[in-house]
This record gives sequence, C-alpha cells and structure tokens, in this order.
Amino acid sequence: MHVGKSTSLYLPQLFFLFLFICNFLLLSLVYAQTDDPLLNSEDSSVAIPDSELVVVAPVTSLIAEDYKYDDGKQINLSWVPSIDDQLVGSKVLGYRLFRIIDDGKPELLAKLRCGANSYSDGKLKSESVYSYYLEAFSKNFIATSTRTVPISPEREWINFDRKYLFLLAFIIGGAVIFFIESARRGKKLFVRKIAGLEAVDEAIGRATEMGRPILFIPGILDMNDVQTLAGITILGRVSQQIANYDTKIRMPVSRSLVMTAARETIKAAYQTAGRPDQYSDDMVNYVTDEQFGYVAAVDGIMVREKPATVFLMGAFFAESLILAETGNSVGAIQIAGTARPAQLPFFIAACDFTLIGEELFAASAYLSGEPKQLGSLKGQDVGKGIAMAAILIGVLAETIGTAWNVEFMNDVVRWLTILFTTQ
Amino acid sequence: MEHVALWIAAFLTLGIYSFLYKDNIWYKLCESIFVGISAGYWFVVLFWDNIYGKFWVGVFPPKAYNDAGELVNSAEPDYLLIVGAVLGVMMISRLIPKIGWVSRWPLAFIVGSTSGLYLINYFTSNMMRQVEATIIPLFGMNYELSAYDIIGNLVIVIGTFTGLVYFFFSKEHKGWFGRTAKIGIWTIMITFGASFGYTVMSRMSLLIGRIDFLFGDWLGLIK
Amino acid sequence: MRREIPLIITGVVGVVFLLQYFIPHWPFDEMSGWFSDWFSIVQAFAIWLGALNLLKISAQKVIGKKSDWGFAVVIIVSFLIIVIVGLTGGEGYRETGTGFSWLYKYVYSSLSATMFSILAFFVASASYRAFRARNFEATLLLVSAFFVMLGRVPVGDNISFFLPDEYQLSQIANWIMTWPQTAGQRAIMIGIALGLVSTSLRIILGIERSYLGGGD
Amino acid sequence: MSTRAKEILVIGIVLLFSIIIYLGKVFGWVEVIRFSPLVSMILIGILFLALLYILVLTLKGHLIERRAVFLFVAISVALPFFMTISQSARISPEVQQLYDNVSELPKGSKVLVSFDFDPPSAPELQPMAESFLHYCLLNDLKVIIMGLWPQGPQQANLAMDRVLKKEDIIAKKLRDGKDYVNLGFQAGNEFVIKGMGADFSSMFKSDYSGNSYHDIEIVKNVKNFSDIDFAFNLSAGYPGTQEWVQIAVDRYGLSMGAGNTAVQAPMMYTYVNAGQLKGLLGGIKGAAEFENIVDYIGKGTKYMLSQSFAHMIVIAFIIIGNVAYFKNERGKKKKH
Repeated sequence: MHVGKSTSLYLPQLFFLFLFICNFLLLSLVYAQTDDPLLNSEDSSVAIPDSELVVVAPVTSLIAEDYKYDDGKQINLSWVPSIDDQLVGSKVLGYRLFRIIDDGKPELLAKLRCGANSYSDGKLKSESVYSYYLEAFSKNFIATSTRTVPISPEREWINFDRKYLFLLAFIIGGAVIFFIESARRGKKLFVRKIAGLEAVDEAIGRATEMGRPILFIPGILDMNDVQTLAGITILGRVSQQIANYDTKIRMPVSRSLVMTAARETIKAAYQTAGRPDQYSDDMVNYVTDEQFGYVAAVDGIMVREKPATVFLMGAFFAESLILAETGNSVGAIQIAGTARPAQLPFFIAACDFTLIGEELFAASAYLSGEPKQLGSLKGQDVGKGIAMAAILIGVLAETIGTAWNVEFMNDVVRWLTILFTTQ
Repeated sequence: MEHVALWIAAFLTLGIYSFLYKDNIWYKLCESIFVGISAGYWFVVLFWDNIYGKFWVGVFPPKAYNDAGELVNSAEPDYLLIVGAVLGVMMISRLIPKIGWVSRWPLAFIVGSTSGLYLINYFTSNMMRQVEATIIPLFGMNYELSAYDIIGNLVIVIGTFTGLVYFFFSKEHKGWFGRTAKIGIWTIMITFGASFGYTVMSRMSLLIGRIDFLFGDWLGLIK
Repeated sequence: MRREIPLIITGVVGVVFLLQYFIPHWPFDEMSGWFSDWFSIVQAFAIWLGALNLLKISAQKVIGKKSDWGFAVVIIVSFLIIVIVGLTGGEGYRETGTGFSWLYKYVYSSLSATMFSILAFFVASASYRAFRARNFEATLLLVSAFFVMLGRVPVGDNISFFLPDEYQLSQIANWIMTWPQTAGQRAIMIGIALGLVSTSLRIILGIERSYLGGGD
Repeated sequence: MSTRAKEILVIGIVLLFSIIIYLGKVFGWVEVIRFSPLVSMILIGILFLALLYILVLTLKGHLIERRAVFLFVAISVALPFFMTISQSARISPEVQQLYDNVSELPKGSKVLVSFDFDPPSAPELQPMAESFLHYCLLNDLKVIIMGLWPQGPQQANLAMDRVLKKEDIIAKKLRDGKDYVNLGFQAGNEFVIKGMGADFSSMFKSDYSGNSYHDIEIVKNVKNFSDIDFAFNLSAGYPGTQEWVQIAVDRYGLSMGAGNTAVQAPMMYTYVNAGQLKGLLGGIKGAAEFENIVDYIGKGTKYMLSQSFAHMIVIAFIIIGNVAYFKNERGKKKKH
C-alpha cells in the first residue's frame, strides 16, 4: 500500500473505513443483543420511537492510573458514569472502552454494562504509552468522552499491598529464630506435657512384666523425613527404658539408613545404662523397601513373636491399617504417632494412644531438647497465638459491630481484614 | 489382541489379589512387573515431555518456514535451559558413589525452591486466608441468617479456635485452658471421623472399580 | 566447600522465591521464571535417578544371585520392555493404538489400580477386628464416621425415611462436613502451615541441613 | 490332600469357570446376568443373616478369620452389580455450587481442566471427568486439558474417547484444537502452575500430539490465567487441588472448582468455606451427584449401589466388633 501519495487515494479508503466501522458497530450491537441481556436493556429503557435520536451525555472525569506495586503491567481506569445512566429507564445502553497504544489506532478494549465505573487493563508493556476513551451509547447515539492523558505503566520495587503479610511473616519467622537462638544459649523453654508420652513408660513396664518383646516401627520413609526423625528421637527415650529394665526389642525397618540410625540410638542407650554387652545388632534389621513386602514381613513377626507393646512412630501410608489391625489382634498395647492426616483416624480408632500430628514433633522436641526443634515449636506457638487472637477479637468485634453498629468495632474489623488480606 | 489384553489384565489383577490369601509367587511376580513397568513408565514420559519437550525443543526449536519462505527457528532458543540440564545431569551423578557429592547441588536447588515457594504459599493460603475466613459476623450482616447458619458459624469459630488451643504447646492443659483444649480435641475427632468415612468410601470405590473390570470388561457378565 | 555451595544455592534460590512475592520488579520475576523452568528439568532427572537406581539394585541382585533374584530379572525385563516401546514410539508415543498406550491401559493401569484396591479388604477387616470405641475420643470419631459413611450413600436416606427431610442422614452428613469438619480441618491446616513456614525458614537460613545427608 | 494340592485344585476350578464364561461372552452363549428385585431382596436377606451369624460367633468369642472377612466383602460388593434396585441421590450443596458456577458460564468460555491423577484413582475421578467434559462440550464451552501427573493426560484421552462417542456430542462436530485441546503433561509440580501464571506457552511448548502451542486455535490467545474463565481440577494427591488453590487461585485470581478423591476431599471443604474453591465433587458420591445434576448416566451412578453395600458392611463390622468388645470388657470387670 502506498501511503500518502495523493489525497485522491484517501477518499475511497476513508469511505471503506467508514463502512467498515458502521458494519462493525452494527455487528457488535447485534452481538450484544443476542449474547448479553444486560447490554440489551430494552425493559429498562424508555420506549422511544426508533426514528428519534436518543442523545446521551458522555462519561466524565475519566482517569487512567498506573496500578502500583506491579512490574509495569497494569493500568486502572475510573470514571463517573454518564448522567443518563440510571437504574430505571436508563437511556444509556452501555459503554465501549477504547485504547490507543503509542499514538496508534484506537482499538476496542471492552464492552461494559450500564453502571460500570472502573476497569483495569492488564498485560501491558512498560515501554509503551497508553491512552483511553469511553463511548457511552444509546440506541442510536454515541457520546465520546475526552481522552485520558497518555501514560505508561511503571515498574515498582515493592508491592506495598503485601506489607502487612510481610510484617506478620516477619514476626513469626523472627520468633522462630529468636527462640532457636535463646534455646542455644541454654534458656529453658517450656513444652506442655503430652499424654501419649506418659503412656510410653507404662507400656514398656507392661512388656517387661509379661516378658514379651517390644516392637518399634519407625514408618516407611527414609531419614530425610521429619516424621522418621521424630520417631527415632522417641526411640531414644524408649531404648533408655529398655536398657534399664532389660526388655527385648524388635525393630524391622524398611530403609537401610534408618537401620543404621536406629542401631546407633539403641547402642548409645545401652552404653548409658552401663550394659553395652547386652546390645546386639540383631535388634534392628532391614527387611525391604517395598511397601507391601515390608508389611507382610512385619505382620509375620507380630503373629510369631506376639509383642506386648507396639510403637508406630513415623510416616505411614496405606499400611497403617494393616499394621494396627495385626497388632491389635495379637493383643498388644499400641502407641502410634504420625503427622499424616489421612492415616491418623485409623490410628486413633485402632491404637491405645496416638500422638496427633504436631504432638509427634512436640514430643520429639521435648525429648531431644534440640534448640532447632524447640525453637521452631515455640515460634509456631507465636503464630498460633496470633491466629487465635485474631479470630477471637475479629469475631467478637464483627458480631458486635454489625449487631449494634458500633463504629469502633467496625474499625477493628476493618483493620484486621486489612492485616490478614492476601490479595 | 483384545482377548490377549483382557486376559493379561485379569491375570495381573487376580495375581495381586492372591496376596489376600497369602504372600505367594504369583503376587511377587505381579508386584515385580508393577515395579518395573511403573519405573519404566516414568522414565519414558519424562524423557519425552521434559527432557525432549522442554529442554531440547527449548534450546533447539524446530525449524519452520516463515512468511517469506525462509527456514527459521519457530521460537527464540532459550539457552538458559542448559543450566537446568546441567543441574539434572549432576543429579544422576549420585549413582556413582565417588562423585555422588555433586548431586547435592541440584538437591539444594530443589529444596531451596520448594522451601521458598512453600513458605509463601502455605502462609497465605492455609494460614492468612483461613484466619480471614474465620472472622465472620455470627448473626450475619443484618441478622439475615437462620438458626442453622448461626449454629454453623458458631461451630466453625469455636472449633477452629479450640483446635488451635489444643495444638498450643506453651501452656499446660489445665483449668479453663484445658477445658478449651478438650473441646478442640473433640472437634478434631469429629473431623477425623469424617476423614475416616471418606477414606473408607475411597478405598471401596477402587475395589468396586476392579470388580467392574473383572465381571464387566473381562467376563462380560454385567453391563 | 562441598557443604557451603549447596547451602548457598538453597539460600539464594529460596530468597529469590520469597522476594519475588514482595518485589515485582526485574530481576526477581524473571529469575523465578528461570528457576521454575530448571526445576521441571531437574525434577525429570531426579525421577530418572530413582528408575536408574532401581535398575542398579536389581542388577546387583541378579549378579550376586541373592535370594529372589528371579524377580529382579522380571523387574529389569519389564522396565526394558516399556522403555524400548516408549522411546521407539517417537513423539506421539502415547497416542491411542500405540504399543505404549496398550501397555499403559492393560498392564500398568490394571496393576496400579488393583494394588490400591486391596486396601478395601483391609479396611473391612480392621473395622471388624481393630476399630474400637476404647475411649471418648475414639467413640466420637466412630460416631462421626458412622453418620458420614451412611449419609454419603443413598441407602442412608432410605434408612432414615421416617425422619423429616432436613434431619435425614444425608443432611446430617452434609452438616458434619460443612461445619465441624471444616473447623477441625482449618485448625489442623493452620498448624501444618505454621510448621511448614518454620521448617522452610530453617532450610533457607541454613539452620536445617539434614537434607544434605551426613559426611562432608 | 495336602494344602498345596487343595489350593491348586481351587485355582484350577476358578480358571476353568473363567474360561467357560469368557468363551460364553465371545460366542454369545451367556447374556448379561440381571437378578430380579425379588432375588435381589433374598440375596440381601442372606447377606444380613450371614452378618448375624458372624455377630453370634464373635459374641461367643470366635473371631472369624481375616480371609473370611475378605471373602465376605468381595461377595457383597460384587453382588449389587447384578441387582436391579434403583436409588435416588440428593445433591450436596458443594456439588450444586459447582454446577451453578459452570452453568453460568457464557458460551465459548474457556475452561481449563487439569487431570492430576493416575489409574488407581480412576474409579473415583474418571466418572467426574467424563460427566464434566460431556457437560462442557455439550454447552459449547472450550476445554483445555492438561496434567501435572504424567498419567493425567492419558486418563483425559480415555475420558475424551468415551465422551466424543456420545451421540449428542457427535452431532456437534467438534474439532481437536478448536473446541478442545490436550496440552499434555509437564513435570515440575506447583512450579508448572506458577509458570502458567506468567505464560502458558513457556510451560507447554506443544500439545499432546506435538502441535506447536501458538498454532492451536483454542489457546492462541490464551496468555495466562486471566484468559481462563473457569478451571476444574481432578486431583488425587500431590500436586493437586491444594497447589492449584495456593498459586492459581490465591495469587492469580483464577476461578476454580475441584473434583477430589474421597481421601483428600474433607480438607478441601475448608477451601470451599473460605471461597477459594467454587464447588467440590468428593469421591464417587460427588461423581454420582454431578452425573445426576447434568443428566449423564455414567459409572458414578452405576457404582452407587455397590458403594451403599460396602458402607453398610463396614458399619456392620464396626458394630459387631464393638459389641463383642464391650461384652468382653464387662466380663473382665465382673471377674475382677
């Protein structure tokens, strides 16, 4: 196409463009009528003969603003709707929003319903300059607003919408680190008593009395899982008692690394108790990595040796049921602990004591006294404290605020909502 | 071929079920096939979808003719992907014990990225959003709620609060705090009961699915 | 050095993902994009590692003629069959009608679906022999399970036909699921979320190093 | 006869029967077996009597053997397949919510369906997939399929094959790439979702059959989640609905519903309550309810009777076990 060679060439093109636009508008009106009942508000518009021109006022105060706190991708638009845009008997049928990029041709960006007064345009480029205008249209009239001043979206450094989220995360994270540090410095951190742990001694006593072995299953995951680690920590406590009372222990495991760790733990306990000669490597043996193969083997051990007490501490999957059932059928006292929510119900229903979820970690932290674990537990308690306080205050304030319309309470709720909002 | 396929599938299905009678050779055979096939399955899928589809195609985009009829890359080659592949190959080094330590680099990368993402994700979606969703007016905005909803709201608020109290380890469960924790553990027990029921439902569905296969697809006794 | 570099990698990558949430500006957005890409590739290799490791262990079993080495041969052979079929199949290797999709549909699907359906039997057996209302908590659990199990199948409403519509078993199950169940889940969810936050923080800051394993 | 010989004999008999029935199927000797309502009722009565017998045995202190329980379960779950008993399912609020959200979508809306499960969960999730896809295609919604589990897209194809064979769908003359597309699997778990938040095409270079992303009509103009009108996630674990909610919903504002295995569905109620999920199908019951609401006869409805039986059996066993337990406990106390 040869642009601007002579003015005579322009006329037919302009004519075609004009036809095209008319056609397009017509089509979009038809489209709006078939597809969008809201734009086609025949019921709400005043009955006017088709021939009469329905003059409407354009929208005013159209403002384009860069959306803050993003990487230069969004512009927010706001305007005051046309005064002819009314709830009942509106003359305005809707709006069309046009965008001009870098002084190019206007392009239709969106069709909006009556009453719309804002729009956000995403996926922009920070290098380009954008300006917008709105058309308010009636049955046969279009009122165009003034164009906005061209702007380009800017890239910002910090998303201040998320400042409170950052603050809360900072407080909780800070608490974790603070408590880890203070535990390292030797400060004693309090952890409440955990019912399942108290049952441990009793259960070991029972096995000693009956002269039958104790079975310890540390789950089926490897040493890199926190639940296995917690299980081994609890094994430490169990093996101290065993070494003192000289009770037998059997520990089939499904990972070779767990086997090594468990042997070390039990050996250490026997050494502390002053009878290292009583320890033997046979107490812990590796069976297989295969889930069901392992279960079949453990089942066999349970049926043959009839342990008096069974510990199930660690990460369990589908096998939880089978193990707990067999343990139950041989009449053992069972103490279980896992953090896997799907398996917990089965343990609670089939075992005598269960460490539920975080209790397992709390027990482990309590027993090991490791600063890392204790500090985290304390830090998490700070988080829970914040959550509890927010729920208590928030619900009370919101209930009172809405019931008696107390302004102060509403302020509290507003403030809490801002604090906890994630958007 | 269809007949052979159905019989193979049935043979394998029954083989696994034979474990219910006791551990036996048939079960072990099927289990070994399962282990081999599933490892191989992942191997193939990851080769085509990731190592070929993402890395190879990303670095060496397929050629295509453009509008001018020239043979060009259909997309810009992304050479940064090579870093990912190098890390991936380092991962494999674990198979050779002598240089196994190299595999810690990609492992550190995986652990680091999941930690960074998890921290934010869980904090926003599973803590902040949940706390926000629990702050509700018990009677609705204009007393519009029915008794059913008000009781429900109360249950949610009290249940969540007391449940948190139960998992609070810095205070002994005594006095009012202990009683609150008690309500918490009751709520959690009801929750576990629901999970129990749903898990049973899930397991039974799987069995029903297999029985449908055996009697329907294989033997053709049911429609 | 063998420990420091991994710790630095973990720290940097973790911090980038953290900051990206708060700082929308270049380069964090782009960097997290690259990291996501790399993650997909590294993960593919990581799963390969598992497969290759299995092959290695099985081969060792066969060579050493350890017990059950015959099954190790089965593992290797079935692995090789699906790999060869899959890799020679070209890009459209899993379209309907290919050898790979045949293996998937009749062998892989049958085996994996059956493997998990065994649990149904164990659930029933455990219900009979192990699930006891041994204390108040367990009783509460079983009662709630009772209502949910009955209410989630049509037979529940058939049994409770004599009750008014809104007290029939399915409605009770709905009530339990919508209110107390949600409350309990939410408490557990918040607890787990905080646990993950503190663990992730420890990992990013290098306080938690157990994932690197022992030794130097 | 030794135990081994007996076992082999039983296997032989079962095998023989299977072959005869199979040949019957192939040559059309055996028709589909259906019990009349009367026979069904009699069978239910027999099952009930068997349970009573077990109760009596247990009360007397004879726990029946594990294998007997297994056999009982197998029989009582298989029998309902042959019965003719109709059941009605009531629609749960979260299923209704999903339906409302999907049915409000205007024609031509783009629906992203992520298949994040593998064959073991297929009995629960496949029916949901079929009825959901069928509903979308029938109502002129454009379906974009993907998977975070490698087996997912294959399950999608299995579902799609069945749906496309339905007469009402054939009549629509739908085309791959225009009305629906399967983008395939991508490894990277939640990082894939994150990547998609910025740019779909960076994660999916091509679709399942190897067509370049930018040549596919339906996704040509889909840059990221803001071009998706609704998403539906079929999930059996990790990565799944939780990851979608955390990233796509909470970070990028995607509007989303989910279908979950019953194991993880309870947790999702929290997200439904907080408005993060717009509707939920939980387990086979959710599937059956959705089939009911969109009027699609599928496996969910078919399995419901067996499911009812299975639940009843489990409940019966729990009751029997506990009755015996309390009787024994009281006995023990008296002795003391």
